[in-house]
Amino acid sequence: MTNSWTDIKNTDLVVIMGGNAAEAHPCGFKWVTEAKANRGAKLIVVDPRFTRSAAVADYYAPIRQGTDIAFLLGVMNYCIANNKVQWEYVKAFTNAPYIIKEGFGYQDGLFTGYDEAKRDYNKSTWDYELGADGYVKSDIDHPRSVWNLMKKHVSVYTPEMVERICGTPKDKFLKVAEMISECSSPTKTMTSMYALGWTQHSKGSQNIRCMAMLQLILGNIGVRGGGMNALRGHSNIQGLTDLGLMSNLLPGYLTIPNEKEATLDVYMSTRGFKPLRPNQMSYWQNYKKFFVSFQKAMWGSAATPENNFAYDYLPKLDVPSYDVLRVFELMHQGKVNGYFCQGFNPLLSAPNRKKLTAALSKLKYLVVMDPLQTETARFWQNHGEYNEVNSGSIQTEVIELPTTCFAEDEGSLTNSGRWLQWHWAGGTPPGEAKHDSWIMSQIHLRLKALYQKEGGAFSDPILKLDWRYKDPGSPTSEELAKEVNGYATEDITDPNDATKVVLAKGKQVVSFAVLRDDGKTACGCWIYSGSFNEAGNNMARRSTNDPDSTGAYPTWAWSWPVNRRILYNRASADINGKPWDDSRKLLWWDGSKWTGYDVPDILPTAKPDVVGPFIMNPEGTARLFTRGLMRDGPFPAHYEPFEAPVVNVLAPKIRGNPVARVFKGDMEQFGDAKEFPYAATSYRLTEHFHFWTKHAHNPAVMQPEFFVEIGEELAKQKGITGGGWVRVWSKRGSVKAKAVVTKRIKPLQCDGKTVHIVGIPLHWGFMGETKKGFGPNSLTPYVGDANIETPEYKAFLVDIESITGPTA
Amino acid sequence: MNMELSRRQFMKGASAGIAGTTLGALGFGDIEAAYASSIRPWKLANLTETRNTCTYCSVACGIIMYSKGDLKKGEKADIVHIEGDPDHPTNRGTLCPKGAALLDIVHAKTRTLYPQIRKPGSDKFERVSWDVALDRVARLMKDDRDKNFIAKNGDGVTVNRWLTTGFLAASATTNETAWATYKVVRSTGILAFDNQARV
Amino acid sequence: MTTTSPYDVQPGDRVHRRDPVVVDRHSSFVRVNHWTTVITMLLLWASGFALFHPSLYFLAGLFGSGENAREWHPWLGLVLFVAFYGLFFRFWRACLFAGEDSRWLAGLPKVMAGGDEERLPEVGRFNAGQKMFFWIMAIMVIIMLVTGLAMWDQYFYDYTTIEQKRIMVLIHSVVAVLVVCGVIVHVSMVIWERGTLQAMTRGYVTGGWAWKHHRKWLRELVTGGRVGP
Amino acid sequence: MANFEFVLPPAPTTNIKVAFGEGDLVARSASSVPPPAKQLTPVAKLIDVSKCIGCKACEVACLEWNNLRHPIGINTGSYNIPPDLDPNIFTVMRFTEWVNPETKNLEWLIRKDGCMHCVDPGCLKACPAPGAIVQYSNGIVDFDHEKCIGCGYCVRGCPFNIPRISRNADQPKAYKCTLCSDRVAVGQGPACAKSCPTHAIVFGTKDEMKKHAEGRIKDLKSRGFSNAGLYDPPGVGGTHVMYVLAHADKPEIYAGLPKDPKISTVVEIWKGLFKYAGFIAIGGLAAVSVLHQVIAGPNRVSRADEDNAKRLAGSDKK
Repeated sequence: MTNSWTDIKNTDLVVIMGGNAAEAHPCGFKWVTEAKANRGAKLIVVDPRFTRSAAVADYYAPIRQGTDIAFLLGVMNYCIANNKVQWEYVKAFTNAPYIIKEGFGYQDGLFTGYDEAKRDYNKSTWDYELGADGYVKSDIDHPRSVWNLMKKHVSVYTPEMVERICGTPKDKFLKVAEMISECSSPTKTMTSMYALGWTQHSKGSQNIRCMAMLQLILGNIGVRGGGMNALRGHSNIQGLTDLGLMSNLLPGYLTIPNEKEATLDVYMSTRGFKPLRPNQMSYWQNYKKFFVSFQKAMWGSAATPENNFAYDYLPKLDVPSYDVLRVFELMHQGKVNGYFCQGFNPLLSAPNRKKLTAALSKLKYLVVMDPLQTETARFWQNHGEYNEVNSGSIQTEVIELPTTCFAEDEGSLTNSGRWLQWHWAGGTPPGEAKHDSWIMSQIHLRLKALYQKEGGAFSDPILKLDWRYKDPGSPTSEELAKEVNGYATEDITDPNDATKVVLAKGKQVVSFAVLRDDGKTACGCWIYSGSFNEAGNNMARRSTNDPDSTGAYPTWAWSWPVNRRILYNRASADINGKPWDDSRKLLWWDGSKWTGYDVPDILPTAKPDVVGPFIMNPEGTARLFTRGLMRDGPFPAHYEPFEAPVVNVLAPKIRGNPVARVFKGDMEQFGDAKEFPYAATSYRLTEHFHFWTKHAHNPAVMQPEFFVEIGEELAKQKGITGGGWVRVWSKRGSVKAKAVVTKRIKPLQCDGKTVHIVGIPLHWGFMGETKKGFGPNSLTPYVGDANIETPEYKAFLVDIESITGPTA
Repeated sequence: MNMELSRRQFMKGASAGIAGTTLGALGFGDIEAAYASSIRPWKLANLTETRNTCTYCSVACGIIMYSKGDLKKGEKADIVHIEGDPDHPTNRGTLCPKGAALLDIVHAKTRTLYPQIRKPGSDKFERVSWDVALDRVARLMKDDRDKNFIAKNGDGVTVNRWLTTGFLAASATTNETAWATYKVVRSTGILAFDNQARV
Repeated sequence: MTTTSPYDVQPGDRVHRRDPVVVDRHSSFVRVNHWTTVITMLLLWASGFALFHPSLYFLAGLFGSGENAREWHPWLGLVLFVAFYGLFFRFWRACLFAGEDSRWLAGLPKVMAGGDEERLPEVGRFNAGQKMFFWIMAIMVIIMLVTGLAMWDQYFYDYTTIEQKRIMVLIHSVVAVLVVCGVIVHVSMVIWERGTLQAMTRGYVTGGWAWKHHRKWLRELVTGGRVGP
Repeated sequence: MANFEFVLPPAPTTNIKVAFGEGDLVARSASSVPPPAKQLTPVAKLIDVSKCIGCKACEVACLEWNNLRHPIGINTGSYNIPPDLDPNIFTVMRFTEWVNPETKNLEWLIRKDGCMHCVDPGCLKACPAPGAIVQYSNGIVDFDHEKCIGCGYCVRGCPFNIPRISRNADQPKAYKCTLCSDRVAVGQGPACAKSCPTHAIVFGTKDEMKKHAEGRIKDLKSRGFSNAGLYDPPGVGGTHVMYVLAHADKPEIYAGLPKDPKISTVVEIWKGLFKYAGFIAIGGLAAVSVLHQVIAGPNRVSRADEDNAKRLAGSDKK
């Protein structure tokens, strides 16, 4: 989220699209109801299903899953055509005026440079035209300005085209577009609340970008009540991502080197981020400080200038990422021997269950750390039709380690709004359950002992890992949190007076502003720097003070970066530093510095008309055109899901996202609309949380049994009755479920074809208190988003029939 | 941070005034009357309160856990009730159906209690000690790493990666656990490292 | 001795030529049956009326508690039903109306007011009043059973709607009151007609009692040869 | 936090002060109580159906607070799970898919069902067990399970079909929402109101709640719901659980919320008129019988009758 949950109360219009906040995040959704009740805000829900969010919406419009880009580009087209643009914002704070290289183009659904064999683009033309001074040329009226290219790009998405692609009736689309366009006024703002309804597509990243672009032309980024608000799923998935627990990341969104970057110098050469416009901050210029401090936190005194701060200790990537889809693909090929699942149940949460079971069966060992008895830890156990396996033929050794749960553990979690909140342990762990940090330490120490005793493959990174905790077998949360914040590894002196120590060795750094690239500071995660400094554990702050009731709560817990509550907050004021909306002031220029309710996103003394608000970009502005940063295009374009009920009307030859990665064998496992006529989607229900709450009694009482939802029309056609049993199958698998027949799902008319929708919630498995059941991952295709490989769970094809119930 | 402090902060906060007026308006004076026989005795009397955060979604609602026994005093603590934390700016004491049932996951019948190993081809888990389990994990890791570690790629570039073992990290552990996990996993050269952000 | 007997003569009915004449009227089985019915009915009243009006709630004390009263009441009701219908199947033929019954009824008020019973026609084993009591009770017991079952939530909750339950409970209490009224009449007649009670206690009546109140029945016994020493 | 009027305070664990009790009763089933020395401020729970997202948090919070263990059921083709109130669940969401005939729009009506805490409680009127159902001067209607005899009369008395009898228990008892009397007694709000994520359920004094409802109704009217209104039915003297309905003109579309609820005439006759009529009938008849015995004198068998009998039986010839 660019803003926070509590900031939503400041909005005038909430658009829930690609998510279902009322069901998945009820307590966050309260701020929508507050905005409605106290500001007269309106709520729009655009969804294939009439959800519980829609139940309290002012306006609901149906849409076919996987066509959000067409819808949103249609809205942009409407705004541009009707001059509903926050021009001052667009001209000052976005790259709209910049000129793009000659040769860039878009035709037949493809951008310049497509290589069909590689399923990839040569992106050399997707960039700015630079002037002789090395800066980007800027002229909004130029035919190749970002604005003019964008205007042309979106012009095809007329209301008629939107109806044809999305199935949204034209009048409903126009009503939504009109309501949204009103927020181009500087004194009206809109917030976008989205979640996996946008990410779980083969073009998930572009779905989100598309709304971000719309928000930029409406001037809604960086303002109170605006923003792009990703409703993260899990309690600390934001934290784990921030801390870089991903294949290609280091903490704080630094990146793992690839194998072409053999040395630190080469690695740094592509991460210098020289400003592209005059006077811009281009904050990533500090990259090396963060990187070196990270290396010091990892390997302490073993990371020295002489060994390039242990650069070689880091593994180097040979592919863009070893994401979960690639790893299961490799496992399926027999190329993975060992796998750890820490609080993760991939047997139910990764796509194509059949393939997953086959893959896990090829492992030599599987280690599962979890507070609950997961299906993954029991993938080898026969549970009848719910897990039909032959245990005897599975040679995987499985080790299940009991862990504590939240109630028994202390530490911080990062919420969707980037707040790091500390919590305390209140219960004794059951049985012999242990903290995850204890388990990880034990594994490390035992592995280290084996290497010390026996030697072995390159053991330095293990032997020299900085593990100086009071009890190395069990580091405390405080010790770890202090390490993440960062500290001085040596006395740091005043650059003007070498005798004056400004930060003594061992002291906590105040924030990332003092991190250094010479090895004198260590910091686990630079964006978390400031969370636990010499002022104490800021994450444990509990003051409910909220000056002028802005919803910022600046002294409740701690927000990254540097306790900033709204990202890009400088954009809340115009080019002269005057707030766009006096009733919703956030920051303003008082003549000499920035002041207001939040920590400014730029140097407090950076002049408003000189330094742009988007300091992480070398341009200092936000990007309507992303240059080469996204694999599937600098602008979003409509692509159908890989399994779509209709062909792509704009580019009939293209199936799915043309650059999404498809592994050998998986393409053949995609079904087509002839064989599988119904458009399925998967989702959560408010009564459950993924595959956890089926272990908890009361949630199991509230939704006891796996079901699928269909509309009355399809039910009638197929002779299906509510409460009866159905079989749903795709090219990859088949499930049995109870049927819920509802008015809330209606068939859509897309390109002259009636599209029926089948809704498949995801909470059932074969462990826990609920009735045994299946999940949508028995059906879903093995393909991910072109940029970040999030599996396409939200749009796929199935067939359905009525059956008699299971005999059991 | 202890409870007393946070309670004082709450009382200073703006919400205290509101809560106070509501209470006052309900006409509850300070008289101490006997319970009526229809009314159940107060079930949270003399329990220990601990502040925590809901483990589910990323709204991160504040919760108060009520336990018999105080962990901080070194006692065994049994959580008997969980309720929203009214001080919390986001949830204001409210909880969703999952959060309201947090107690049921803490005491789920299907919690893992002991380390277990399932041998190849077996149809059951066998309980083992932590030492046996952890030594086994370390041994399996080392054998696989020593056998499959790639120090240099085909071009002779130092790559120091281990691709035959992967690690899927949690989504509800603390940042501190995540950091400890990061250190341990990366130090081995594992690249097949991912979390729940995608699904 | 006889091959056929009149519709109202019971197998054990017998005239004994003693002084005074003794007539066997109710067998020991019938008497046990009757008193079972009486006792269950009293218990039903105690438990039922405890719930009928707060001023009678103390009656629940007989059962130990209100819960017990509530729990026993339907079971007692079943016992009463069985007991009463034991009597019913024994006497229903004897209680079929006969030709003289209407004349008997017509003459009854004057007799009640102290008139001479000789003016009434001779009646068989039961007079018209007894017969009416019998049939009314038979119907009311059925009504009590049906409405009672509808109130027996443990087993029959799902078979009625709330509105039906409300009507059922009203009917149950109205009929209960009618039953009580019927029994009051029944008992007061027994007391008024001296010599009647012993039919249910000792099982026999005097010949004079039979002569006076059920002369036709007495004649049937004699002519039917049901006479002994 | 100014806009959050009804945040409920943290639940205390020490220094617990009980604010009301036996002395605050205004009605007691099958018995009478002395008028209370003071009048507590009437409380109310306001359920704003237009804000409800049907998440069932209130159901779960209720189960947790009251330590109820409801069995795990099945899906019968809707979101109405558990399908009905029962002794193990005091509140349920009732989902109705309703197509507004005027706008042709689908509206998903979700109503939290449970005890309304009537000012004139039918359950209390029907209850035969002294003190099993009580009403406090703050409006709470509560069941005392020590005194409840499980007869189910409250089920018949309630115009909203709320109380349920635990049929399979050793000792059947009637159960329903207590308005969390134990929580209200120590200055807390009900568990459901505390949990409600959108504050669709709020709790306070009845006056506060009515005022709050006015604001909500104004907001709804501004959004085109011209028939929005408060449900506080006068037929039962008003209720201490009220609804804000977008279509207050037709409450029955909300899963059969009664339009003009009042204690059933049948129940009124049963518990009113007939109580007297019954006594009069029985008492009157008994009196008449006694009078008859006295006036008419006993009907005795005479010597002549015995002789006649002897003659008839032939024993005189012996």
